[in-house]
This record gives sequence, structure tokens and C-alpha cells, in this order.
Amino acid sequence: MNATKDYAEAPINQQLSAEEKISFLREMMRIRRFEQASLKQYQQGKMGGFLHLYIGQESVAVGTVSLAGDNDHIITAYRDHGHALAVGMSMNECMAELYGKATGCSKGKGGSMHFFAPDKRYWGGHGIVAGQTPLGAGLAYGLKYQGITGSCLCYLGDGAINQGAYHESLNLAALFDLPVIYVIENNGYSMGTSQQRSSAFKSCLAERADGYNIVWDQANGEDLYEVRAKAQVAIERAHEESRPSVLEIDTYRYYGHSVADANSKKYRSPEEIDRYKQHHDPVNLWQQRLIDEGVIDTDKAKEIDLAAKEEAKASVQFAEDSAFPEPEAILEDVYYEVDTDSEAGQTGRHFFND
Amino acid sequence: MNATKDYAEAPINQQLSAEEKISFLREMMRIRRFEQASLKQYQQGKMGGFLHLYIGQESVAVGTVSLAGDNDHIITAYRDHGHALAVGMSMNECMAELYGKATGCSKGKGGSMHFFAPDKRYWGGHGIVAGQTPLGAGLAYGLKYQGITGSCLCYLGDGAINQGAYHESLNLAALFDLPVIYVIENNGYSMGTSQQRSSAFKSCLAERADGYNIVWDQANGEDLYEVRAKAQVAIERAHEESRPSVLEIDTYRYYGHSVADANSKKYRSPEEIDRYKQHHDPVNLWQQRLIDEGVIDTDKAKEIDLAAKEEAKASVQFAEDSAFPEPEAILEDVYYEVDTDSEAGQTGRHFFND
Amino acid sequence: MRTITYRQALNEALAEELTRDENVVIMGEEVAEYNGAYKVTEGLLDRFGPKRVVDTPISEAGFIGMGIGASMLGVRPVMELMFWSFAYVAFDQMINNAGCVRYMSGGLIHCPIVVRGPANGGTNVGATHSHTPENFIANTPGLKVVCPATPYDAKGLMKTAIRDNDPVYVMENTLLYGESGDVPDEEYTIPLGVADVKREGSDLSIIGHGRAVITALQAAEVLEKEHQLSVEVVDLRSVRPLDEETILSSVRKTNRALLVDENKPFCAVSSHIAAVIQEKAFDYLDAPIARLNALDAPAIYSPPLEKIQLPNVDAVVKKALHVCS
Amino acid sequence: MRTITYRQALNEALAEELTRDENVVIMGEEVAEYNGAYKVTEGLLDRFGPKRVVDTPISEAGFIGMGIGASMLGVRPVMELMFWSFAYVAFDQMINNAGCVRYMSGGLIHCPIVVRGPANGGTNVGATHSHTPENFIANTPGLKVVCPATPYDAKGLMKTAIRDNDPVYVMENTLLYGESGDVPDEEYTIPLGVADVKREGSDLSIIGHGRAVITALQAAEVLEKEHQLSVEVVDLRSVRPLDEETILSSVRKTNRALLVDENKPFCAVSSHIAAVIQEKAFDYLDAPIARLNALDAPAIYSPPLEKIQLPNVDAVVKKALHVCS
Ligand SMILES: Cc1ncc(C[n+]2csc(CCOP(=O)(O)OP(=O)(O)O)c2C)c(N)n1
Ligand SMILES: Cc1ncc(C[n+]2csc(CCOP(=O)(O)OP(=O)(O)O)c2C)c(N)n1
Ligand SMILES: [Mg+2]
Ligand SMILES: [Mg+2]
Repeated sequence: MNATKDYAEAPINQQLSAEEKISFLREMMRIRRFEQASLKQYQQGKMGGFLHLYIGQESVAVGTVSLAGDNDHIITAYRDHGHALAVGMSMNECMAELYGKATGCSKGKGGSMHFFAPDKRYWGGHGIVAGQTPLGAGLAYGLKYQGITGSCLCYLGDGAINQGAYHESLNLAALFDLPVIYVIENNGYSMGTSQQRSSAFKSCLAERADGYNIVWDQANGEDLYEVRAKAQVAIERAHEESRPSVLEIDTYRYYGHSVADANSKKYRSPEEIDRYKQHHDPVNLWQQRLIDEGVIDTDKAKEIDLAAKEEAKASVQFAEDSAFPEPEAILEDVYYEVDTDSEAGQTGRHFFND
Repeated sequence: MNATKDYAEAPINQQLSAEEKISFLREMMRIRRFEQASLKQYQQGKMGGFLHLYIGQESVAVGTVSLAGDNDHIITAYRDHGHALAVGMSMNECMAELYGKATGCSKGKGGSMHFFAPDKRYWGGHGIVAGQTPLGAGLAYGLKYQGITGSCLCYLGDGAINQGAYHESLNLAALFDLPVIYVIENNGYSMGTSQQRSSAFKSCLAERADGYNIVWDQANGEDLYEVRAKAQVAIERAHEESRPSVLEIDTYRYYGHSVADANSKKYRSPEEIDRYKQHHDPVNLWQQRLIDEGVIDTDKAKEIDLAAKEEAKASVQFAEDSAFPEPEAILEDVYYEVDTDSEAGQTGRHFFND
Repeated sequence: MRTITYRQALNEALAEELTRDENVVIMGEEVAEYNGAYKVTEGLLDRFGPKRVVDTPISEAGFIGMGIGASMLGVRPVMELMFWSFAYVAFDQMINNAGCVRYMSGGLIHCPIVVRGPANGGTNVGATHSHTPENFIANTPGLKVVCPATPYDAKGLMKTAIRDNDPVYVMENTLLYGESGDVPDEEYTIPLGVADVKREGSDLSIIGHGRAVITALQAAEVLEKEHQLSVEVVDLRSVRPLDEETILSSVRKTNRALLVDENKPFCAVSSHIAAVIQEKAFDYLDAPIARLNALDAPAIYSPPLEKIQLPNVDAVVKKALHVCS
Repeated sequence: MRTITYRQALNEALAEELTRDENVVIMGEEVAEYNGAYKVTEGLLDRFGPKRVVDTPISEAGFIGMGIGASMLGVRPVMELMFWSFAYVAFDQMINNAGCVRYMSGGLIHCPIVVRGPANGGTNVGATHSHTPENFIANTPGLKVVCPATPYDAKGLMKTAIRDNDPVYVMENTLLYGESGDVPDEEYTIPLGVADVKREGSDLSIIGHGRAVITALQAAEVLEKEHQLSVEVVDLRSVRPLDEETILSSVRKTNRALLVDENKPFCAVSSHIAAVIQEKAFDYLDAPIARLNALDAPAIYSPPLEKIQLPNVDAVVKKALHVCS
């Protein structure tokens, strides 16, 4: 990494309009405000299960997804709210999903870890660590099979790289020349375990790609320009050479692993968290950058933030007002053939209570 | 690899007595004759299942196991006859196992893929590709836990490196400083698939170890001196630093993947096989080396070979003469507590036919 | 009608579906250049080329997961597991991704994938290679599982499995690959969820799936000839979806049931069928439902012993006589 | 006697066995520095140090396989799965290596390993995190599986599991971790394979394991108070080995059985118990054995819906009344 390089000068960033730059700020603020609102509701017992907040990492999803064209697909792990909003899912459907309401993106069946929007080329939201990595290779395989020039951005955490499925995926991606980009969102911890305690590595985690002859790179996640510049190289490699990449992006999460994580302040110091917030916050840094560039002023930034906050608030109301699924819904969406009432779906017994 | 280096000069080889050098020839010849005998019997329908022959690879098991001291443990995959004989198992118990006889090393319960001799620190014989690799880390873990200076030699094939379990094992071995040596027996093929078609790699397969900060090396398997020299470095690393290694040994198998493998002549040319037999055969090369060194003469070599052949023949007779297990044996060796008739073994129902 | 082997029947099913739908792709270890470890995919690479018939590395979790991912985009992968036993290294992908993604997405996604290969004991390949996980799969809502016993069923069920829009796991049997049977000249499919009465009878219903059905049919012959018993043999064919009606009407007719099952006995398919019968045909039963499963130990290698470990004709006859006594 | 939580009971069992046998080592993700995702291992690192309580990376196949390997040398690893659902990425190691190596070696090896963690639905963590694979494990000869329902059982069974010389898989329940119960001051163990009649009764036997037992006990109260039914509740505690005698003698007394089971219904533990009862207590049954399982779909997230998906008191009462009608 070249700390002094200004990635604003990368062609992909040079060509950005002011409106686009502002939209990135808006997207990041929306993620942050959405999650803050969800946290508040979670703490009031409005949701069950886990809530893995993305706050602190917004630049990764927004920066990378901003490059995704019509044939670039997205898949990630359980820390999936950021990617969901970045691909254009509405706060309403996301908040309602957290509430377990029928109006949720997954009809209340998936919850926080399982947001999906195939119409936006967003394939989830997956709860098993690294379980999404072969699926990511598969999406790339599918594109290639269908003769489409595209790619799959497949996100995983720094802890996830130690699952066998990831390695099998790397070998397959390299061997079959798949246009998949594994984005390691390295926030330094897997739950309470620091990167050093979970992973053996030489210079960095992405370097394991070397053994598969896959090109890899690292990016500083606090700089949206850098994230975009480096991701663009990988996407181009996918589009033009149909070759995989691994991109490790250094980032940080402000909250615990999930909200229920009572230990969040134990395995890392409050100072560490504060330092990041103060000096490395990707939203603040981007905002400042746009102010410095004269693209926005403080008022405009506040206005955007306020709009995000309002939108989040409205989504809470939407979720509150929505109904839970009917009990019958429990047995729906299990089998396509049953749901579509096809002949196959009507033949033989599919469900076995009584 | 330095093709011109003479590994006879390595200290570990310099210190060899003539008798030791001869014993390596004897061990390799024993493996070859044992397997030739087993092949003959297999073709006459005396055995079931698979028979994965090790012929062509003898130097790997004999060379590496020759270095194993009292606290160095061995575990391998299903192509396990060579390692079994190298650790000192008798031809009788091995042949009887192939026959499925009660006198077999596993009482006829394991078959060709599942030879075991814990008393000789030989932990099998495992049928699931790469399934033994975490076990190998575990044996090393156990030694370390018990404060014993030792190591585990864990063998796997060139195809096996693409299983996730192997990668998880590498990370664990590196992270926990385990004295395990992964020996990749690269015979160029996994079944009918050449190394190039199954694995993405940069310079070689062992190089993937780099990503875990594990030291790796390559050895030419046709030269027993080289195998020993390089394995010795890894064993020392295990003993002295409690650090893992990956050692890739280039070798070749003469027969099909298993005897039932009808395609063996299709995915590689007869010329390729012949070339290896003529110019790279580890047994012939070692024999010639010993003749060149004046350690043996041709007569002595023939005598050793003949003895191996006789021993193999006798083992066939032993297996023929042995009885099959009694039907009751089917339900034995499932639970330790039941077998030992302990109170735990007598409490509750353990088996569920009728 | 022609007489072809179970292996050929499967091969024809694959070839026909490859021809019919360009989204169908065959993947697995050694399926292409090697023609398949058990030659089920023989000739397909030559006929359909390397885009449609693809060799994979030994990475079941990776390549099955990859197939699932591709299926979400409309590709229809037919994945070979060289042995179904190897599913255990890919179990998470097969259960959690293929089995749950539709549900967790509220029905936005479906996975038209087939995973197929042999799942059986009896070939002396030892415990790790002889698993029969149809009960595990049938336990999992979201998945379907079929176990054909004859060439006719193998072809018809495989074609249906490939056209089905849910994940269908097809469990074949290496001991049946070489068995022959009648198969129509013209194209046909067999719906999932329809059992087949392979032999009619009035004294006893023997119910099973996969090779156990063949064993049951042979035993039925013996029981008729040597013991004057009229035995009905019901082949489940598809374990999930399950054809309960055919099972129950057979038992309501014969009033006695013997379940023959190569699954290990605890929580076996036969455990479940017994639970269903006792619940829904309780008053029709003249005797407890009997079960004959594999002997409850890991699969033994020793060839003569493994024969005893699996349900065989003698054991079925003995058990049937007991049920009818 | 003291009143402690299920979590504390487990923690005590681990601490006592760590003290008793230096070969016992606790391993898993977040078990040491973080004190366990569900705090079952709280304080153990402080008390026993980093050799005995070990954090692992997220590599279940790797570290469980590593534990199995170490156990062959006499180490006694007690491995935590943060959720039993994650067993599916380690399934091959757990079934083939832990479950088969003794057999395949003709009894030369044994694996004194424990794998423990929560296996339950009901906490709104979605389909991939809510699996209950006790039926898969019980199907596998060579493995043992226990599912404690109370603090007393949790402690006693865990200690026995650790001392057992075969692989024992202990399935706990996150919904029970905070539940309290009486536990003796003095040391005790509970043998595997002994069911517990948690409540005596004469009209109906309700049989279950894990949290279903707690639900059954609550339902039994209602049935007694509101419907004058005397219900016996049998807690299997250990699924394999299984205490068939206690099950059968209860049913022979009450003549009616209801099996409550958080397993999905097809090939569930309750399927098997039904098969056993109908076979061995056929003549004692006044009605078909009824089963109440989780509703047959992947676990739903939506909190109020997941409550309905699992067997609950209302559903048990309703079903019990039906069986007794
Ligand atoms: C196979 C598996 N093992 C364990 C878990 C539990 N778990 C969920 S997230 C997590 C930590 C993952 O850390 P990382 O990959 O760094 O992602 P991050 O949470 O930091 O985004 C763990 C251990 C799981 N979901 N799946
Ligand atoms: C998980 C798993 N997948 C597939 C197989 C089938 N299989 C057995 S050996 C083998 C090839 C292995 O090749 P390699 O690792 O190079 O070892 P070699 O046979 O050359 O010694 C395959 C595919 C298996 N036993 N286990
Ligand atoms: Mg992380
Ligand atoms: Mg090989």
C-alpha cells in the first residue's frame, strides 16, 4: 500500500460527478442512520436473534457496490444491512425484516442475517461463516456459463478466511477462471478474537490467494476513493480476463460483534474504538473530503444526514405498522413446486406434521 | 530444487551404516512384492472393495518413516500399504486385512484403506480425501499437550490439497505451533485428473503453505537420500521449534488409481509410465546407488528381493488359511465401553436391530 | 421396450436432459474425461463438450456450493458425488444453502439443482464409503430425495429430478448399476412422490426403497413358493415427497407390514414409515410393524460379513414369517 | 442442594472435570478469552489457564478433527460448537473420524471426545442456526448423544460424557441456559442410557428429550388441573444409548403415548420412539402413538411465528386430549 497516493486521481474517481460523490455520502449516512435506528428498536425488544451492525464499515459496501453494473452480483455474510441498502433495497423492507414482519424483504423469515433482493442482484445475507463463498463462485460460474460479462462481489470477514469452503472456492475460481472478487472486510476481529489470534499469515490475509495464483490487493477502507480504485481493478479483471481477485479492505466495526455481544469493550480498548471514530471514520472522512473539494458544505451534509435519519425513523414506523406473517406462512416458501401449486407440488406428501 | 546437489552428503545420510542403507532397499522391495502379491490375489477375486497400490512411490514412505523416532507418529490416506509396512507392520496382518480375515490388522473390518497400528504410532489409513489432515494436526497437538518432543508425519495426495480440511489444518498448525509435517505425495494425478486440471498453483502445490507462514520445500521422490535429507529438516523443525512444515515430494504411481481403475492407460500415456519405470524408479535407483557405493552387489540385491517375494507369498498363504470374523464380530468394536463390558457399556441400549 | 442397465438408464436420462435444456450442466469429480468413476456419465463429454460436462477438483463443499450458486441464476447443475458418503464434507452447503435459501429469502430464490451418486453399502469399501443418508435428507424440509431401484425408475425419476425446481438429491446404488430392466423406447418421466406397487399380494406388505426393494421382491418369491404367502411389495421410490396413500392402502389390505431398509436402524426411513403406519392404519394392523435394517454398526469391510450386515433374502424371509406367524 | 442455572451446572461440570483429569481440555471458538458465546465456559480460562482452555479459529472441521486426533493419544478434548448447527461444516470429521475409526481399526483406537453446544430453535436466529441434529447422530453407530433438560441432568450427564471413552455429543439448549434447578452440593454423575420419569402419571405417557420435556411438564400441569388427566412425563436424557425399558414400562402402564419432539418430523427421534413402542408394546396401546414435532419447515425468524413452529404447551395439551379421547 502506498499511503501517500491520492486515489482521487484514479480514472474511476476522476470521472465522478458531484452528484455521484454526494450520493456515496448519502448511502453511507443512510446505512449508519438505519442501523442506529435498528439498534434502538432492538434494545427495546422489538426484534429477536442477532443484530450485527455494519457501522464503521460503510465505505466498503458503498464504495464497492458503487462500481457494480447491471451484471455485477453481490453476496455477503450475516453482517448484511450495509450491502442491502447499498444495492438499493429500501429501509422499509429491511426494517420490517428485522421486526419479523410480513412486509420484510424476506417476509420475516430470514431476519437480520438473511436479507435478499435477487432483483437487485443481491443474493444475501448468509449466516454460516464463509458458507457464501462457494455460492459467490457459483454466481460467477452462472454468469460465465450464460455468456454474460459480469462479476460477483463476494464479501467475507477476516475470521471467515479460515473456513475450508473459502479455500475450495479460491481454487475453483482460479481453475475455472471465474469472474469473482472476494472482498475480505478486515475489521480486525472475529467476534472477540483478533486477527492475530485467528489467522496465520505472512504479510496479510489476502496473500493466501498467491498460492492459487490469484491476484490480490489491500485497500484502506477509510478512504472511499481507494476502495473504489482498487475494487475497480478487480472488477475489470473479472470483466476483461474472467479472472478472480482477492481484495482485503482494512476497516473497523464500532459496535460489538452483534448487539448481544456484552464483551465488546473487553477484547479491545475503548481507546482503540475512539481512535478509529475520531481519525478513521469513513463517513466523516468522506464528508470532509467533499467539503474540501467544494462539492458540499456543512449544511448540505447535515441536510443529507437529517434526511437519512428521517427515512430511518419512517422505516421504524413502517415496521411497527406492518403485520406479522400469518401462521400458515410457516409452511410456505419451502418448496418452489408447492408454492407455485404445480403438479409436482401437488404430488406426494411434502410436509409431515400429522 | 537443486538438481545437481548430492543429498548423500547430507549429515543425516552420511551417518547411515551399510546395514541401514540395505534395510531401506529391503523395505522398498517388501512393499513392492507385497503389493504385487496382493494385486494377483485381488485379480483372482480374493478381496473386495478397492486396492490402491503404492508401487512407484516406495521411497516416500520408506525414506520419511526411516527418520521417525519413538515419538514421531504417522498418519496417511487410503493408499496406505507402503506406510504400514514401513512402520513395521507384518505382511501377514496386512494381507489378512485385505482378505477381510479376523487375523487382519483391523480384524477384517477396515480393508485396504484402513490399516492401523497404534502400537507402532501408525494411525491409519483414511478413506475420505484429506480427512486425515486435521487428525494429523491433532496427533501433533496431543504430543505437544503431553509435553513430548515429537512430530506427526501426515501424508496426503496432490488431489487432497483442494479439500478445505487441509487448509484449516494448515492454519491451526501454524497458529498453534504444532509439530506436524504435511507430506504431499505428488504423483501427478488424482484418479484420472492431472495436477494441472485439479489445482491452481504458482510454482508448486506446497507453496500454498506460504500464506500461512509455514515453511515448505520440495523433494524429488526418486532419490531416497533427498527425501530423507529434506524430511529431516522438517522433523527437526518440529522437534526443535515445534513448527509445522509442508514437504511436497514428486513421485509416481505405476498402476491405476485403484486396481478397479480401468482408465489407467487413458489419462496418461504408456510412454509416460514406461519412462518413469525406466529412468525414475526409486527402488532400482536406490539399488543401483548401493551397488555404485559398493554397499551391495547384484546378488545381494536379488537375495533381498527374493526374500521379500517369499515373505509376500507366505503372507498370502497366511491370509488364505485365516478365518473370516464370526458374524458376532459385526457388532463388536463399535463402542469402547461396550467392548470392555464396563458399567457404561451395559447401561441403556446401544444397538437397535429389533 | 428395451432391456438396459440401471447405469445406462441414468446415462440416457442425463443425455436427454442435456439435449432438452441447455441450462443443464453435469459436474463432479471424474465425470468428464474419465467418464465417471462408475461410468454413469460415459460418453457425455464426447457428445456435449466441456461446457456441459465438467470435471471438478476434490472439493465437494466448494463445487456443490458453486453449483447451488449457479442454480440461483437459472443454471441447472446435476452434480455427481462419487459416493454419497462424501456429502459429509459438503453437508453445510447441501443442507443450509440448498435447503434453506428459499425459505430464508421468503421465496425469492429457488435452487433447481440435482445432486446424485451412489449411496449404499455392500461393496466392501468400508464404513466411510458406505453411508446411506436418505433419512438425513428426508428430515430436512426444503430438500427432496429419491432412491430408484430399477432401470425404469432410475431413468424416469432422474429426468423428473432434473426438471424439478427444488433441490432433488438422487441416491443410486453401485450394486444396481449393472442390473438390467425394461425401459420404454419413448420418452417418459416418473413423478416424485408416487410409490410403486412392484408386486401385488394380500398377506403382507413389504415396504422399502432402493436395493431393499429388489431384495424384498426376491424374498417375496421365496415366501410364495416355499411358504404360500402372498406378499405385496411397495417401492417408495421417492422418500420425500412421500406417497403415504399407497403405503397405507397396502397395509389396510394386508394388515401386516414389514419394512426393509438398508439404513441403520435408529431414526431410519423405516422408523418413520412405522410411525406413519401405526398412526394412520392402527386399527388395521394384526401385528406390530416389523423392521429389518442394516445391522447396527459401521459398514464392515470383510466381504462375507458385509453380506450379512445388510438385509438379505434369508433375513427378509425369516422376518416375514415371524410377522405372519 | 443449591439452585443454580443450567449454564452454571454445565460450567461446574467442566470445571470439576478439568480439575479431576489433566487430560481434559476445553476448545472452541471464543471459549477462553471471551468466556464463551453463551458463557458456559465463563471463568475457566482464568482458573485453568490457556493450556486447558483454548480459543480456536472459525474452522470447525479443522479443530474438531484436531480434537479427534488428539483424543486418539489420550487427550480428552471437550469441544464447543458455538451452535450445533455449525456441525455441518465438520460433519465428516464428526461422523467418519470420530464415529468410525474405532470400528475400522478393529478396536485398536478409541476417541474419548465430547462435542457440546446448543442445538435448538426458538431464539429467532433463523434456519441455518436452529438445527437439532440429535437424530442424525443417534443414527450413527459409534456415537452417543445426550440432550439434558434440567440443570441437574446437564451437570451429571456432562461429567459422565467427559469420562466416557467413546465420542459423546452433548446437545444443550440456549433457551435453557438461564433456567434454574436444584443441584446437589456433592459430586454426582448420571449414567448415559438411563431415562428419567420426571413426573408420574397413569393416563398418558408423554415422552421427549431436551426442552420438549420442560414443555411437556408444563402441559402435564394444565392437563391435570383443567382436564383431570394424570400424565407421566418421561425424559429420555440420553438418546443413544437409549433406555427403552423405561419408555416401554411407562407405556405399558398408561397405554397411551404422546411423543413431543423439537426435531423436524421426518425421521425424527420421535419417529424412532414410535417405531419402538408399536413394536414392543403393541398390545398395550389403546390408541395410536401421537407425535408432536416442530412444524415441518426451516426455522422461521419471525419471533411470534417461531413460537408456534415449536411444540408449545397449548399444542401439547391439544394433542394429549386428542390421544386420550
Ligand atoms: C461455521 C460457523 N462457525 C461459527 C459461526 C459463529 N460466528 C458468526 S460470526 C463469527 C465471527 C466472524 O468474524 P469475521 O469473519 O471476521 O466477520 P465479522 O463478524 O467481523 O464481520 C462467528 C464465529 C458461524 N456463524 N458459522
Ligand atoms: C472427500 C472425498 N472425495 C472423493 C473421494 C474419492 N477419491 C478417492 S482417492 C481420490 C483421488 C485422490 O488423489 P490424490 O490426493 O492425488 O491421491 P492419490 O490417489 O494420487 O494417492 C478420489 C477422488 C474421497 N475418497 N473422498
Ligand atoms: Mg471480522
Ligand atoms: Mg495423486
